[in-house]
Amino acid sequence: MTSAAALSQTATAGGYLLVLSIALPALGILLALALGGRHVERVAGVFLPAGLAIAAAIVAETWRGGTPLFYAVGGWMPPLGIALRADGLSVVMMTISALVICAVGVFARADFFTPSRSVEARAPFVFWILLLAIYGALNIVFVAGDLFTLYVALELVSFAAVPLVCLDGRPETLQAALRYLLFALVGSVLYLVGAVLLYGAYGTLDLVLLSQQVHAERVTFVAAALMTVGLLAKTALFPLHLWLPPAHAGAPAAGSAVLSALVVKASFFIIVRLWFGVMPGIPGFAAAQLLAALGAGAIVFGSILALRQERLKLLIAYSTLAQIGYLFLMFALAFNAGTARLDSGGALTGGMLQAMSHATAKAAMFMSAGLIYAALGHDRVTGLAGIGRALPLTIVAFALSGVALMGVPPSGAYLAKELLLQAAAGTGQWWWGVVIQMGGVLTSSYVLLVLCHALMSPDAPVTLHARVPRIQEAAALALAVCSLLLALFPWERYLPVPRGTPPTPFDLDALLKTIWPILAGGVLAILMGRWGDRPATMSFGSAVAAVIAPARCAALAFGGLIERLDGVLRQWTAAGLSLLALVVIFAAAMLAGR
Amino acid sequence: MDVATIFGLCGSALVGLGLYGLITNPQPLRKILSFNLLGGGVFMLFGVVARRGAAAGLGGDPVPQALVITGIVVAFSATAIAVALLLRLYKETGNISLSPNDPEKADTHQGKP
Amino acid sequence: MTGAILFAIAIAALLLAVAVWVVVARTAFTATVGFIVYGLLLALVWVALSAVDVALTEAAIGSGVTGMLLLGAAAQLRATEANVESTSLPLKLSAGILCVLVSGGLAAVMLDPPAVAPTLAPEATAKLSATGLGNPVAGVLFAYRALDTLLEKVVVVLALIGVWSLTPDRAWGGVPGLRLYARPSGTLTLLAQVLPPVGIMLGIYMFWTGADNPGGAFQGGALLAAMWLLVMVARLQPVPPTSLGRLRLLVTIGPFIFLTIGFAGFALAGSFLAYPIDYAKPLIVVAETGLTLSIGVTLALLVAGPAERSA
Amino acid sequence: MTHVIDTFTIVMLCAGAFFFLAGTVGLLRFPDSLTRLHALTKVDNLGLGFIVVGLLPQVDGLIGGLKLILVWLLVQLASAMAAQLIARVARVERRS
Amino acid sequence: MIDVYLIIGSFILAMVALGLIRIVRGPDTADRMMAAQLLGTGGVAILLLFSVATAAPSIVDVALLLALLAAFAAVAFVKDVPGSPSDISGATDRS
Repeated sequence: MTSAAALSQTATAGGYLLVLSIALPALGILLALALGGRHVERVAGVFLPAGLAIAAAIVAETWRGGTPLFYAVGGWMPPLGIALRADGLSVVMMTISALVICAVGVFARADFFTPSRSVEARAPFVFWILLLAIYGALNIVFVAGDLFTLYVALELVSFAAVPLVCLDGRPETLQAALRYLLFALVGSVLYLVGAVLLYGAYGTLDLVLLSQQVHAERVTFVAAALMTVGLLAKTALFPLHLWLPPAHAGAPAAGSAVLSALVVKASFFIIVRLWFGVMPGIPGFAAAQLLAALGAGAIVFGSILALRQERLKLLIAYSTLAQIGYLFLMFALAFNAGTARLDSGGALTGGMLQAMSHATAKAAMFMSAGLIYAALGHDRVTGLAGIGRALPLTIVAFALSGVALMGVPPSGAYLAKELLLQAAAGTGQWWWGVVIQMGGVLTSSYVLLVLCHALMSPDAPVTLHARVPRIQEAAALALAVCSLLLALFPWERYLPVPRGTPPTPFDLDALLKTIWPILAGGVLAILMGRWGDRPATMSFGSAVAAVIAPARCAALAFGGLIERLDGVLRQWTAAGLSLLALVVIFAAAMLAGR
Repeated sequence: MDVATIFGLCGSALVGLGLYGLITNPQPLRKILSFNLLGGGVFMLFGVVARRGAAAGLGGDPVPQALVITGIVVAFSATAIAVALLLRLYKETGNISLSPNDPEKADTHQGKP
Repeated sequence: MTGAILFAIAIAALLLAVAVWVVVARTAFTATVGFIVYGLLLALVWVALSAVDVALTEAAIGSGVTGMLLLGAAAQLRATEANVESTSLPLKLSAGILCVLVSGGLAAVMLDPPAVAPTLAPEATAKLSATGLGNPVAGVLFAYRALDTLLEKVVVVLALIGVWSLTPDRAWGGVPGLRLYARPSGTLTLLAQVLPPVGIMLGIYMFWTGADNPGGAFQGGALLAAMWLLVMVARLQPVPPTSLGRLRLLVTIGPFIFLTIGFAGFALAGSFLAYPIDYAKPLIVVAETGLTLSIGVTLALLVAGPAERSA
Repeated sequence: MTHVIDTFTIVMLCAGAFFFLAGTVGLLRFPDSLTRLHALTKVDNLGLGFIVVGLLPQVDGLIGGLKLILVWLLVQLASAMAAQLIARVARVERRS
Repeated sequence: MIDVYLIIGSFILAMVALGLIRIVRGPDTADRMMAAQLLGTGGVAILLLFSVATAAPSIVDVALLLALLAAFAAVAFVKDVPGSPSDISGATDRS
């Protein structure tokens, strides 16, 4: 975050780039709507790459200057005016989102084009405008320095994301979209209440000014609890995930990619801003532990449910649920018991790296799943046999993104895991270390499950319903590779990386650390995964089968229990009650921490 | 007890009432109505903060007042999308329940890529 | 000031009673009527809180246009009300307790304001001269926090895209399914002929006076939207197809002008969305003119809904 | 002088308030829709009318006064037509 | 004097509140519309009183808007009235 010194001038060099990153997508939306027809794709084709160029320029600018960018819009300084700021967190998130959006744009060109020269078609018209809108809204989330501007940006994200969910207009997706919209609205209203309480207490909405003024008193706790839980509802952290699986699984592939990779990160990013930037001293130990505990719950729940899904897209959606949980572990790990504040240190970097590697890998996964669906006409996990041979590039993209998520070096998830484990050891919170390792095992299990099915030889030759365009496979592959190589980027320029890390990703120690979760994941996949009419034990001898069968029975019973619990939690009323209960508990936890 | 405090309490109560309606009422349209009740309550809290900031010859702090104007427009936009979704859902299915009978069995994957 | 306290208590009590009724009313249609009443009462609350700009917005958008939107929806969904299972009592009870806790927390905070309430009113007034405006709320909306206003316009446009995205594919670009009078009676036709000129004049007045007095583009635009809807509903003007180029131009022109002025600020005043000091007011008025038009058209189209039949 | 004017205002406002009372009682107590409508229109004409007349001497300038009268006229116009619409609905409802 | 305006305003508000019982009780749609009408007129009266009480002429604009919207609401209401009488289309007219 910017220091007070930077507040004395209305803009730093390059500050105008922040304005462009917001204003150009807005201009794109207006032009696309006004011109209509085929021009919509052309406008997107110009403005999305332009966005990538701006992101690159911002990276270059901050690399050179080494200081955050700052811009007071209209020359009005906060608290009266609105400031845009780009620190390391903003820059890396902007860049990743620009990359993902552009890859999705390339991927979607084959699916969303206006066929006729004269007649406008609904899906492409809507899709490209929504993509531009999500892109612009995310940029606002990353650079806005004002609580209310962030609120407007959050609503922009939601209004763009919801129609994407039901773009094909089938009833289930309409229902999923409606649930998503209503729950997201509750979330943003809670956030707004928190914002007005803070303004009433401190007379400013500016993040930096607030960070200098907030102190531990009742109004701050209530505001923090409301805002946090409101944003959690939009992030779909367990147990507030009722809307996510059907919404993310029902959207068209390109839409799912954006929704899972980026949209949930918007509200997550604001939570990070609030907890680390604005009020690091407010939440306290108990609330941080609680947040991480919800994350741990999400990891267990999401992963096991992912293993139990019949359909690939739902499997990936539940995996998103689990990966979101991973992002919240850092809040406990960053807590410094000595100062009773959250430190912006290695744990924060670990969490952000996890967010970025998930963004790239998950987008690639959904794209691959979309291609598989298009080719096969279905996406049943147990019906994937033979697809590995039929669509080798697609499966490679899926496998690489899966491997990246598992935390194999040099993926971003690997570095993230290392940093988080380091923070767990450093703060003596071994239990989160256990959760992190368990998360790795669970991730491996569902990725392996899918890969096993995809690489099996089919009973009958696979017939493909549609040809899969190379360019789409390439887009997915590019993102997967990007996720896999994320650890190699010199992050210390932008994020706080503690000294001594990262360890070289290629030594024997790293290899061992990588191998065992994968093996354990494999066992878990055998025990709990769906195998259709080909039991996983088939290839083993009967002696092994005799051991596995009862274990699988027990594991399946446990899985069934989780599934039933999920069914209850995803009822609207249950989710609403959880939401309110969390508000109360968070407020109580923060108050009790005094 | 001053005017601002009275409306502060009223706004707080409206927030609770709106949340209650949103959570317990099974009909989506009633949820949308409750959301608007809730929004009214939240905006009222803005108004209270503005009123307490009366200074410089103004009856209230203009910043929160301006934020409410923006907020009302945003809330209307949200309502419009929600209503359109609801009506489309009704036209497609003749049913507007928000609880899927069995979401796992439902065909939640896409029809076209 | 006992009168003011009395009035505040009366209206707060009435407002709460109406809100309870909206939550518990038997049919969605009556609940919607209750909601419109709620909106009108809120407008009175805003006046009591000395926020006349907000009162205008609440009356026009919060009650008027939203009311028409929800009434239409309630009428169409009437058939669905019978077969909805209601929430079980224990769940209702726990929801009630949790809501009371949340309300109680908020009330506790509201009862305990800071000794000196922080405010930006002095700063907003002191710098108002640089904008050429006389209404500090307009100053916040179009100068200090112009970025929010610009983004909010994008939100409205995006909401329209969202609503349009729910068009059935065969009807894309067609005519919205706004519910009209089948055979408007003479009274209705007369009303739809007499009221709009008055309303449009009031709308223009509101946007014009908004620079220095309460009012502005939002309120004026919402009034224009209401009048246009009235004329369409009474069949004096056809509902335009959503593919109409002029219509889309009207929707985008306001935000576009605003954005252009924003970019011009780079060159003319050294900052995005800054106004050169001598031309601040004319530029803001130009932007507001466009925005009033665009808001009016967009709000009405949001009420009209997605296209249902081809043009 | 201001004393006289204030007294006039108070009397007029009380008269207006009385018609609001009467209208409400009518709305609640009268037996059928059309008579209730009749009671209501009295509020629109007379209740608001007395209040506007009472307030006229208290506003500054011609414009302010004209605006008050404009408001009253607008309410007259709108309520007359709304009453027509309501009567139509009432007739239809009685028939059905 | 200010208190006089506000007390009379509160009285009118109370009358409107009583009238609103008609909306709850009905029985007919016409009754509900009448109560809404009462609210519109009462609201205008209260606003005018407030305008004079607080010496804020701009509140008269709110009253103007309210008067206009009351008529608008009546039109919207009749359009969607339950029971669809003969001169009112029940759904989108497709002719």
